[in-house]
Parts: sequence; structure tokens; C-alpha cells
Amino acid sequence: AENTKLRFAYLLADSDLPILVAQKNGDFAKAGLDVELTEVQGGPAVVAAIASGSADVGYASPVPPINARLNGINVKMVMALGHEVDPDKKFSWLVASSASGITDLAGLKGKKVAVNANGSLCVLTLADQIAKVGLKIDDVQQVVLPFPQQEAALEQGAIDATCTVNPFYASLSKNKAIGAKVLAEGVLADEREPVLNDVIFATDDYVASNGPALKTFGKVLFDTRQKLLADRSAMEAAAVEFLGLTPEAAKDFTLPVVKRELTITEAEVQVLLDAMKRADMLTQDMSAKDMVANMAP
Amino acid sequence: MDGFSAFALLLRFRALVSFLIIVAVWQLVAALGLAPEKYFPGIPAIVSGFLGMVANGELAAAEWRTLLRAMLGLAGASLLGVGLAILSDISPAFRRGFAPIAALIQPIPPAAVVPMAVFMLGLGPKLYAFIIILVTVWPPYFNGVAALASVSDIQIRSGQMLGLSRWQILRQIKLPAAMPEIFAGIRYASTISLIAVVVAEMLAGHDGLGFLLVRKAFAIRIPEVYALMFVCAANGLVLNAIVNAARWQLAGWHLRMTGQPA
Amino acid sequence: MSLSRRQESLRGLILPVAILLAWQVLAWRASTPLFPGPWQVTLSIWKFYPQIVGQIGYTLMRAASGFLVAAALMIPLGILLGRLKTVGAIVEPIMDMLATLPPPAVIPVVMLFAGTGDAAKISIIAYAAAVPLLMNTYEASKTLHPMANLVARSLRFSRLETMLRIDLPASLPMIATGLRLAVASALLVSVTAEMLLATNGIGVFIQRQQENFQIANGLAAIAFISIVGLIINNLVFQLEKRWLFWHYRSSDTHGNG
Amino acid sequence: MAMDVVLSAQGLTKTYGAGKDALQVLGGISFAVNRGEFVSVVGPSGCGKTTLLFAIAGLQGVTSGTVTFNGRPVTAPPKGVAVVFQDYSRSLFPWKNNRDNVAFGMARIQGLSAAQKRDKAQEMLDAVGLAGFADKYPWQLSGGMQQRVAIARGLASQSELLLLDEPLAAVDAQTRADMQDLLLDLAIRFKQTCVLVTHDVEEAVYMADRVVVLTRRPTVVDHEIVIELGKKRDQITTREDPRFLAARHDVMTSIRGQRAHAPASAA
Amino acid sequence: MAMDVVLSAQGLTKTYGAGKDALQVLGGISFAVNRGEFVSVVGPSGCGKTTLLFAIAGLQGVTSGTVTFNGRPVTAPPKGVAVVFQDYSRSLFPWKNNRDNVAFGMARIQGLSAAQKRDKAQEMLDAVGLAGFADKYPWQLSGGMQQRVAIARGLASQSELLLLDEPLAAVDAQTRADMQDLLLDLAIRFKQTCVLVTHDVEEAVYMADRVVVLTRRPTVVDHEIVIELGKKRDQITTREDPRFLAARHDVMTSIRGQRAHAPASAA
Ligand SMILES: Nc1ncnc2c1ncn2[C@@H]1O[C@H](COP(=O)(O)OP(=O)(O)OP(=O)(O)O)[C@@H](O)[C@H]1O
Ligand SMILES: Nc1ncnc2c1ncn2[C@@H]1O[C@H](COP(=O)(O)OP(=O)(O)OP(=O)(O)O)[C@@H](O)[C@H]1O
Ligand SMILES: [Mg+2]
Ligand SMILES: [Mg+2]
Repeated sequence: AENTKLRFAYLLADSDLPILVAQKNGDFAKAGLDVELTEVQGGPAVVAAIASGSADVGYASPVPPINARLNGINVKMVMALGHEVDPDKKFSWLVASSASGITDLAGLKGKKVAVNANGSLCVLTLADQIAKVGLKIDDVQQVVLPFPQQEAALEQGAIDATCTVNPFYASLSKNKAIGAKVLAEGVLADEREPVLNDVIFATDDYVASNGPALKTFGKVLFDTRQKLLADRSAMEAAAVEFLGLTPEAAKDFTLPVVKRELTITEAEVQVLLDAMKRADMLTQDMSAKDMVANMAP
Repeated sequence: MDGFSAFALLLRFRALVSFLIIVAVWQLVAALGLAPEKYFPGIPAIVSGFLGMVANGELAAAEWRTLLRAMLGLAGASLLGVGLAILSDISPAFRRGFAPIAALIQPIPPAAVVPMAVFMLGLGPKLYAFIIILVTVWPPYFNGVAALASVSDIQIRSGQMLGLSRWQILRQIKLPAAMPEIFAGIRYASTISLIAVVVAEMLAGHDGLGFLLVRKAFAIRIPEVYALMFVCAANGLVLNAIVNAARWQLAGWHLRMTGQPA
Repeated sequence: MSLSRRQESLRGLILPVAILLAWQVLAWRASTPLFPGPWQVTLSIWKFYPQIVGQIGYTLMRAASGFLVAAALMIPLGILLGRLKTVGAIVEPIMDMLATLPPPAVIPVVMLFAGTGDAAKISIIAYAAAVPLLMNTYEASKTLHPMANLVARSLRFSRLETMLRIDLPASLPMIATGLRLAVASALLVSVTAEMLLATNGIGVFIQRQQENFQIANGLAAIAFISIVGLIINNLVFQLEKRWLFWHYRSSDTHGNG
Repeated sequence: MAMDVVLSAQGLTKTYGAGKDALQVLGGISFAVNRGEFVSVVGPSGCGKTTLLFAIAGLQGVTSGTVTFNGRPVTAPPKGVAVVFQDYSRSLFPWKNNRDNVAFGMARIQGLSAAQKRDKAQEMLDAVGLAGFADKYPWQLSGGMQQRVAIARGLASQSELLLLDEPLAAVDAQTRADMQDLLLDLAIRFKQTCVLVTHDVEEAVYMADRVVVLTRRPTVVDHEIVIELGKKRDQITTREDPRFLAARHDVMTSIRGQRAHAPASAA
Repeated sequence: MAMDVVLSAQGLTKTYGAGKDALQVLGGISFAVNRGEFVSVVGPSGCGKTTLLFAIAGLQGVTSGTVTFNGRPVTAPPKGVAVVFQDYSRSLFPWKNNRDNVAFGMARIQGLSAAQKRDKAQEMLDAVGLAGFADKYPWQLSGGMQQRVAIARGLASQSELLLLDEPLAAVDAQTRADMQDLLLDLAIRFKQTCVLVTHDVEEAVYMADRVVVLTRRPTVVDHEIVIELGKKRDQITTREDPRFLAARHDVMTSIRGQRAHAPASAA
């Protein structure tokens, strides 16, 4: 029989490594899926690709699909690909350079802090973390700067602190000229429960009519991820091949996996919604009810 | 005349010479350590990054796509730009209507309309065509309008006298007379068509040089990022060579009349 | 006569109105917030104009500074290169190469030397505005009719004088076109640079709106940019009428009066 | 020669500019040209001869008055009229070589293939003494040679009415004489009607069946002198003919006379 | 007048183009001009008069031979030489009004304020009969008027040596006579040396102390005819003077003679 077509839009990040590996190995095809991958730059572009009909399913951090839903673009999150949790499974950092003289979150007041994009997970991170010390997002100077340029900017003193992720965190924390000082770890200040980092989403229509395909997709994804997690050398090789890391950088590579399953819950999303509300990224209370349709295998 | 032949040689290989000049300046800045080596690597590191990308074939594939898109885009945008200029020349009503539209659209940054454009056009070739044309039509259009408006009246009268129709006057007199200036516009268009392609690939692409650039940046492979920038620059030369060839065909008289080196 | 002029300008309105209508119809049919029509954009303008006007000030300041730097440096340079034909011929490819570097790729390099502040942005804007100015000026001055040069030489003008008193005025028509393109380029890159690294300006506003899928608000800001472009363009046109009437004189002599 | 009027101008006036910049050039010019006639027009520099020729050719409107060609009012360049422009260096196309510039004069002639036009153009270039320059471009020629290319282009069109605006100003005496005879010869052969603007009184008389003398600005027709020398002219005998000398004298006096009336103002 | 040589040309040759496109124009021209002398140059169209003038003015190199001006070899336009170009319409700057175009001729004169230059320019325009056109632009003038602006610019520079390339080709007979006298008058007043290229043999003789007749391409000096009429000339008496008529006849025959030698080739 003809394979079911599934067009997948993504931005390149650690979490979607299993998808790329599965595609390369032909695992999707074997499972009866004809997956077409489209890489784009940034979460909003993934949403645009899906809303425009250029893709069926997308991968991004949870903020873009939440924002999309809030603005009338009917997408639902169907699987969770990555989480963070206390104490040590942390995949985002707030870092200051030693030259800036900042030693704690309170020191960020009035300083230049880089975020990779507006309305991104990074903004949420910054807002939620500094809220701990009673600061508002407007108390710092946000500078929009893509991740790759942040290290140089820190070293040159163009920015004082930044919100970063891997592999950039790994690189800049080794950079002696910066003398990176970690101010906070994790997206949210409170991460006693796992906090959602990466999601897969699709339009309501697609979810309604292509449930089985999504489930198959999740199954292949899950299996491949398990294999990678079990085989360190395969993981490193994949990181070099698909993420373009140098072999040395790949040695430090980890998938942000906290929960074994891909299951996504409304509660997880609600935590983020509440945090966004606190950070003034939402104007009103929001319920995660319509935003989630768990399709994990 | 030893000095002369050396000069002629220099002229002949001026493209190569200028490339080497840029490389040399770069290396000088790198060697002086004006910026940390990590972010501003020397030429040897860039070359090895370049060779790496050549070896695994990703560069050739990306380069070919980008160049092809830029060439197609340039050809399309030039034809469209000149076409609009011609329309403006023959129809004052069109000119009045279109001039403000041109002025309105021209400063719109493509990055700002990409989200909307993606929705309308998807992520395929239509999107590229839209972005390239959005930024690239203007130089041929503006140069064309200005040049067509300033063709010598004696020449136009010569055509009128022969009973040529407006269209014939346009084709046989105004266009040839305006050609040198139009080509100045096309030449600038050639540079921005390349930029537009690369930026489009960066914003919403999934292949090509721009995409590769972002990808390398996110993989913190700085020498390769710079190698790609040098490739972009070299593309400028390639495209310009093509434009110049066309120019010799269509406006060679002007180059000879003003005594320019081939 | 004045009636037919009115008719002419009315006819000139047909095209813009048709485009707006087509856009609105498309937007209705698309029925998604990602593709708003002119009506939604108008509403957004109404809602956001104080904010937009405030932000556009920063953008314009930077665009103007970059543009002025470019004009001050590139017009003389273009004329110089056009006059020293051999030097020009050798430098030309360098110009072509530097001109093709995409600003987003150049920003990181500029940042290394100029930081992320206004200096960096203004340099990038100047760089982008420089290209059309340099190219048009250079082309104009190197392709002047040989007679102009002969006259200059017979008057024993020094190179500098010739450039100033003959090459410059004779090239002005093409420089004017270059200016138009450069103005647009400066605005465009000013906004783009803000989108890539900025703390304020209309680019930041647009990006914030877009990344929050408020496309109509983004377009409202774009509409303002466009209008600024239109105003500047008309300004250039007025200056052209004043200073370049000698070049376009033919328009009032040919044809049947 | 039947006295049928090919061209007539009635009360032409033309004012350039407006307001305080206004300059009235033509002050009401009327004259007619018969079929097959060769009319010379002379007048002081800047009096409006080129303006008049443009009006006749339908290239530029007048402020008042009418021009008719073959009985029809002229509002746009009519078919069957060719012009050799005074500003020869600008009227040739720098992007065409000389042969193609001349062939361009035949653009609207039906029933000639491109090759035939080129042959014919070559022939015309031979006739004006530029056989070897067909493949060169106008900007590779001397002033006089350019002017001859312009004449060749005008002649190539074989139009019913040929308007010549100082077509021989830039050639030497000998070439000038040759070109005069060429023009006269072709005009008779192709039954062309010609209007020639010239500053050379001898030439005006030598070429013409009638000389129209214009006044200074605002210009009107001062005088018309019919030259009774028959169609056949010869550089030596005609110029020695007493009727020629008399006519020349007439024209001269008529020009001088104007001068006497208005000595102070600028010419 | 002391016989001191201001300008001398020795064995000038010039070939345009190269290879099969090569065209030898000057075939070895030698002549000299003394201080205060007025020399006319005549020669067939396209023989290289403009080329020769450009070489003298240092505007264009020659293939071989040397030009010296005041004893120094000319490689670039030397101080004290002014040129009135044949292509008058292109040699005026469309962005300057006529007064400023003329004032441009004084650009290199030291010690004159801008206002003085403008006054002087106005004076020159008056002299060439264009008093009322100072504020107009060249493209608002007729051909002959443009040519007079070009002359005014040449005269304004008050250079030691004035080179004139068919400066009166586009003006009517009467204006031409006036301009001739103006040129002669100023040349004497300012002790200028002049070289005049003209196609009008009468003019060549009327103006000159000596007429240089050139052959056709490759051009050499065919003949030099000294005109023994003294410095004082007059439109009526000079032209009737038997020496004038004899000289004119000389020049004519010399031109005709060349023609007899090479009748087949293009002029
Ligand atoms: N730029 C050029 N390239 C090639 N040939 C040229 C160029 N300029 C002039 N010539 C040739 O040189 C010859 C002499 O030209 P020149 O202009 O000196 O003649 P001239 O004696 O001034 O003629 P005229 O009286 O018609 O002005 C001509 O045959 C012309 O074809
Ligand atoms: N475009 C224009 N604008 C203003 N005035 C003009 C324009 N064209 C011509 N004139 C004026 O009209 C008058 C006549 O010009 P025209 O060219 O017809 O003279 P002409 O008789 O041909 O002179 P010439 O013998 O010098 O060629 C001149 O005084 C000139 O200043
Ligand atoms: Mg005239
Ligand atoms: Mg000449």
C-alpha cells in the first residue's frame, strides 16, 4: 500500500536528533510513513509553515504553538520531546560574563541581556528567573541576538548576560575570556516537577483526521530515541552528522530527556501558561484545555 | 614598456587580484589580533573549513542552488523592472499610479513580510521568487525610468520623422539609448539578488548557502561560516561577469565609446 | 487642461485601489490571522500608532545617520574611481564582492568591531546604502561623454576640479537614482538590523508582533515605514525637479505642444 | 511642373517659455511650397528656422497658425517627410554603425528586405563619400563625416518632402559642392520637394527655385526671391550666370536691409 | 612682429585603431606658428584637422612626432591655450546657464573674483550678440547661438594661443562677418596667436596671415600661402583687394589640385 505522507517542519535542535536519524535509516518508511522533512529557522517559522499548509506537523519549543493558539491559529501540541527538572536535568542557562561584574540575578537590573528571539522560551526564562529577586522583565535591557553571536558579544562586552542553551552554553562556559558566571539554570524558577521544553504540534484538522499517522510517527521516534540513548557512540556520531558538532563538542552532547515517554499533558502546558502570565507575556488567564491533544504512542 | 604589460596583466586578472586583496586584508586584521581569533579566524583556518565543506559535498550543492536561484531571480527581476519602466514610459497613467506604489513597497524589509509570504506562498520556489523580486526589481526599474525619460530629444525626433510608432521608438531608440544606465541598475540588482536569496534561505529556507550559513553558525563552526561568506563574495564576481557579458552584447558601443577596458 | 490632469491623476489611483481591493479579497478568503487584509491593518494602525511613531523615530535616526555617512563617502569615491579608470577597473571587483555580502551575515563581523550598539547598526546601514550610491556614481562618472572630459582638460582643470565641477554635475541624474535606491536600502537595512540586534526601533516592534503572530500589527508598522519611504521619495523628486531640470528638459519640448 | 501646393504654412507663431521668460520666436510666418520645388530658407542666427522646420515636420507644436502637408493639417510627423537635423552629432545613434544608421532611414519603407536596406544604405554612404566607413560608428567619424551620414540617412528615406537644416555646415568647400550636386540630382530623380535651411547665401541661391528670406525675431517672411535658373545647375556655369549673381545680390541686400532696420538688438 | 615661434609641430602622425581597423589620419604634419600670427587651416572633411588641433592642445596623443608650445614639448594641455570645439552643442554644460558657461572659460584665471568673472562673461556674451540670453541655458538656444556661446567662452580665457575648430559653421553670413571682425579685433588687442580651422576659403583668407592647406588622409601639409594683407582687415575693402582675390584663388587651386590627384577615394 501507499505510504501515508507526513510533512514535518522543524528547527534544528538537539531534541529532534532522533527524527533525523530515523529518517536517515528509513525507519519511517518501514513503518508506512512517507516523511518529508523541512528545516526552517525559528519557532514562528515552523508555525507559519504549518499554518500555510507547507507542513503538517512541527517541532519547536512550546512558546510558539501557545502564542499561535492565542492568536487564532489552531494548532495543538501532540507530543513532548524534552523536559527539564531539578536538580541537574537543566538545559537552559542564564549566564553573565565576569567583566560585567554581575554575580547574581539581582545584578541583572539595568544590564544588557541577550535573548535569541522575541516571544521565545528565553524571554520566559529570563522573566521567570528574575521574578525570584523581584525584578520585572522591563528592569533589564533585552537585546535580541541569535545564539551563535552571543558568545562573541559576551566576550566583547557588547552584552552583560545572556540566556543560552547547548551547544552554545558548553562553548561559552569553557571560554576563559568570558569567565562565565551561571546566574540561573532552567526555564522556570520552580522546576521541582518536569517542565516542558520541546514539543511536537499539528493543526486541529490534521490531528482530527490523521491520528494514526501521528501515532506511528511517535512510535518510530520513541524507538529511535531509545536506541540512541542506549548507544552513546551512535548518539555522538548522529550529533556530528546532523547537528554539525565537532567530534569533541559531541562528547558533551546529551538529549534533554527527562521522561521516557512522549506523553504530553495539559498540566505541563498550564505551568508554562501560568509562568507566561506572570511574565506579562499573556494578557489574561489561559487554559491549556484546547492546546493539547496527546498523541504519544 | 614593462610597466605597461604588468598593468595590463593586473587588469586582466583584476577579479582574482581583488579577491586576493580582500583575503590579504582579512589576514592582516586577523594577524594583528584586532578581534579574538576564535571569532575572527585567519585565512588558513578558513581555507581548511572551506576544504572540509568541499570534501563532503555540501558546499557544491548549496552553492549551485543559491547561484541558480540568484540568476533566475535576477533575470526575472530585471525583465520585470525594465518592463515596469517601459510601461511607465509609455503610459503616464500607469506611471502616476505605480510610482507611489514603488515608493511604498521599496523600503519594506523582506524579513518583515516573510511570515505573511510563507503563509501565502509556502516554503517553496514561490517564496524565493517573491522575496527576490520584492527587493531586486527596483534598481532596473528606477534606472530604467530615469534613463528612458532622458533620451535625447533629437534622437526621438529622428524616429518620429520616420513615422515610427511609439512602440518602435521605444524599442529602436529609447531602449538602446537607455541601455547603459539600465545596466548600471542591473548590476546593482545582481548584488542584491544574491543577498536576497541568501537572506531568504536564512529566514525560511531549507537548503542553499544561507541555510548552510545559519546551520554552521548554530554548530559554532566559525571558520566555515567565514568560508561561506567568502563564497558569497565570490558569487558577486560570477554574477557580475554574467551581467557584464550581457552588457557587452547589448551596450558594448557605449563601453567602447567611453574607452573602457574590456 | 486642468480637467484632464484631474482625470489623469484619478486614473493614477486605479492601480493602487485595485491592489488594495485584491488584497482584501484574498485576505477574506484566507481567513487566518497570518494573512490580514488592509482593513485589519487599518485597525491595527489606529490602535498602535502612538507606539509605532515613537519607535520609528529611532529607526529613522539610525537610517539617516547611516545614509549620510554613505552619501558623504561614496559619492566622492564613485566619482574618483570613475575618473581614475584603471584604478576603478581594478577596484570594481572588490566592490562587487563586498556588495554581495548579505547584511545578516555581516552583522556578526561588524559586531566584533563595533559592538551591538548604534555604532554597529549605523555602520551596517551605511554599508548597505553605500552600494547603490557607489555603483551609480561610479557608472555615471566613468561613462560620461568624452567631450566633457576634453573641455575640462582644455580648461586645464586639475583632476579634483574636473571631478567637482564637471563629473559631479554631469553624474547627478544617475546619482539621484542611486540616492533613491540608497534611501530605501538604508530604511530597509535599518529595520532589518533592528530585527537582528536591537533594543528599540520599529524593527523590534515588527519582530515582536510577528513572533507573537500579530501580523496585522506588524503590517501596520510596515505601512508607516512605507509612508516614510514615500515621503522621502517625493522629497528626492522635488530636489530632482529643482536641480536636474536641465537633464529632463526634453520632456517639455518634444511631443506636440 | 504643375503648381500644386505640397506644403503650406499659415500665420505660424511660436512663443517659447511663459511669463517673463517668454520669447516670441515666430511672429506669423506664411509661405507655400509646390510639388517638386526646392526652397531655400535664410535668416539670421536664432531667428527660428529650426523652430519653423520642426513645426513643418510636425515635431513641435506652434502657438498659433497651421501647417498643411498635401492638404492635410500637420499635427504629428506625417508620412513622407524626412528631416536632416542641424545637431547632426546628436541625431545619429551611437549604438548603430554608420550603415545601420543610414538603413534606419528606411525603417518605414515597405517591401524592402533587411539585406536590401543594407545594400541601399551602403550605396548612399558611397554617394556621400564614406564608402569605407560603413562599419565604423558615428563617434569614430569627424564632424563633417557625421554630417554626411546624417544626409545619407535623410536621402535613404526617399521621402516626398525633405527638410534639411544646415546639412552642409561642417563640410569643406569641395565636398560641399559635391554634396549640393548630389542633393539636386537626387531631388530631381526622386521628384522630391526640398526645404533647405542654410547660412550660405550662394548655396541658397545655387540650390533653390525660390529663396525665402526671414526677418529677425519675432520672425516673419521678409521677402521671397524666385530664382530663374531652371532645374539644371552647374557649379561653374551657374555660379557665373548673371541671373545667379543678380539673385545673390538680391538676397544679400534683403538680409543687409533687415540689419539696417534693427542694428542695436542682439542677432 | 618678431619671428618668434610660439607653436611648432614636427612630423606628427596619428593612427586611430589597430590591426585591420587601423586608420592612419595624420601622415607627418610639420608647421610652425609665430607669435601674434593668425593661421588658418583648411583641408578636406575627415582629413584630420580636429585631430591635429587636439594634438596641439595636448588633448590627445599622437602616434609619432612632437608639438612644442613656447619651446616646451606638449604632453598635456599647456597653460595659455584655449580651444573652441567643433562639437559646440556637446562642449557646453547643460547644467550651467550661458553666463556661467562662459565664466567657466576663466576658471583658471587668477586674481579675478567670481563677480568679476561673471561681469566679464556678460561682456563677452554682449560681444557675440547674446546680451539677453545670459540667464538662459545652452539648450534653450539655437545652434548658431550655442556656437557663439562657445566662442565667448574661448575668448573669455584670453589665452596666449586660441585654437578654433570651425567656430562659425552654424551662424548666418552677417553674424559670421561680425564675429570674424570681433575675433580679429580681440586677437590684436590681446596679442593672441590664433589657429583657425575652417571650411570657408574666403574666411580662411580673410582672417589669416597664413593659410595652411592640408592634403587628404594620410594628411600632410600640402601648401602654405602667406596672405600679404596686413593686420587691418575690412569686410568690404579687404574682400575686394586684388591680393585677397589672388590668395583666395591660390588656396582654391591648391585644394582643387589635390582633388585632381586623388579623385577616386572618399573625401
Ligand atoms: N575616436 C576615433 N576613432 C576612430 N577614428 C577616428 C576617431 N576620431 C576620428 N577618427 C577618424 O580620423 C579621421 C580624422 O578625423 P578628424 O575629426 O580629425 O577630421 P577633421 O579634419 O576634423 O574633419 P571635419 O572637417 O569633418 O571635422 C576621420 O577619418 C575619422 O574617421
Ligand atoms: N527649448 C527652447 N526653450 C526656449 N527657447 C528656445 C528653445 N529652443 C529654441 N529657443 C529659442 O528660439 C529661438 C529660435 O531658435 P531656432 O533654433 O529655431 O533658431 P534658428 O533660426 O534655427 O537658429 P540657428 O541658425 O542658429 O540654428 C532662439 O532664440 C532660441 O533661443
Ligand atoms: Mg537652427
Ligand atoms: Mg573636425
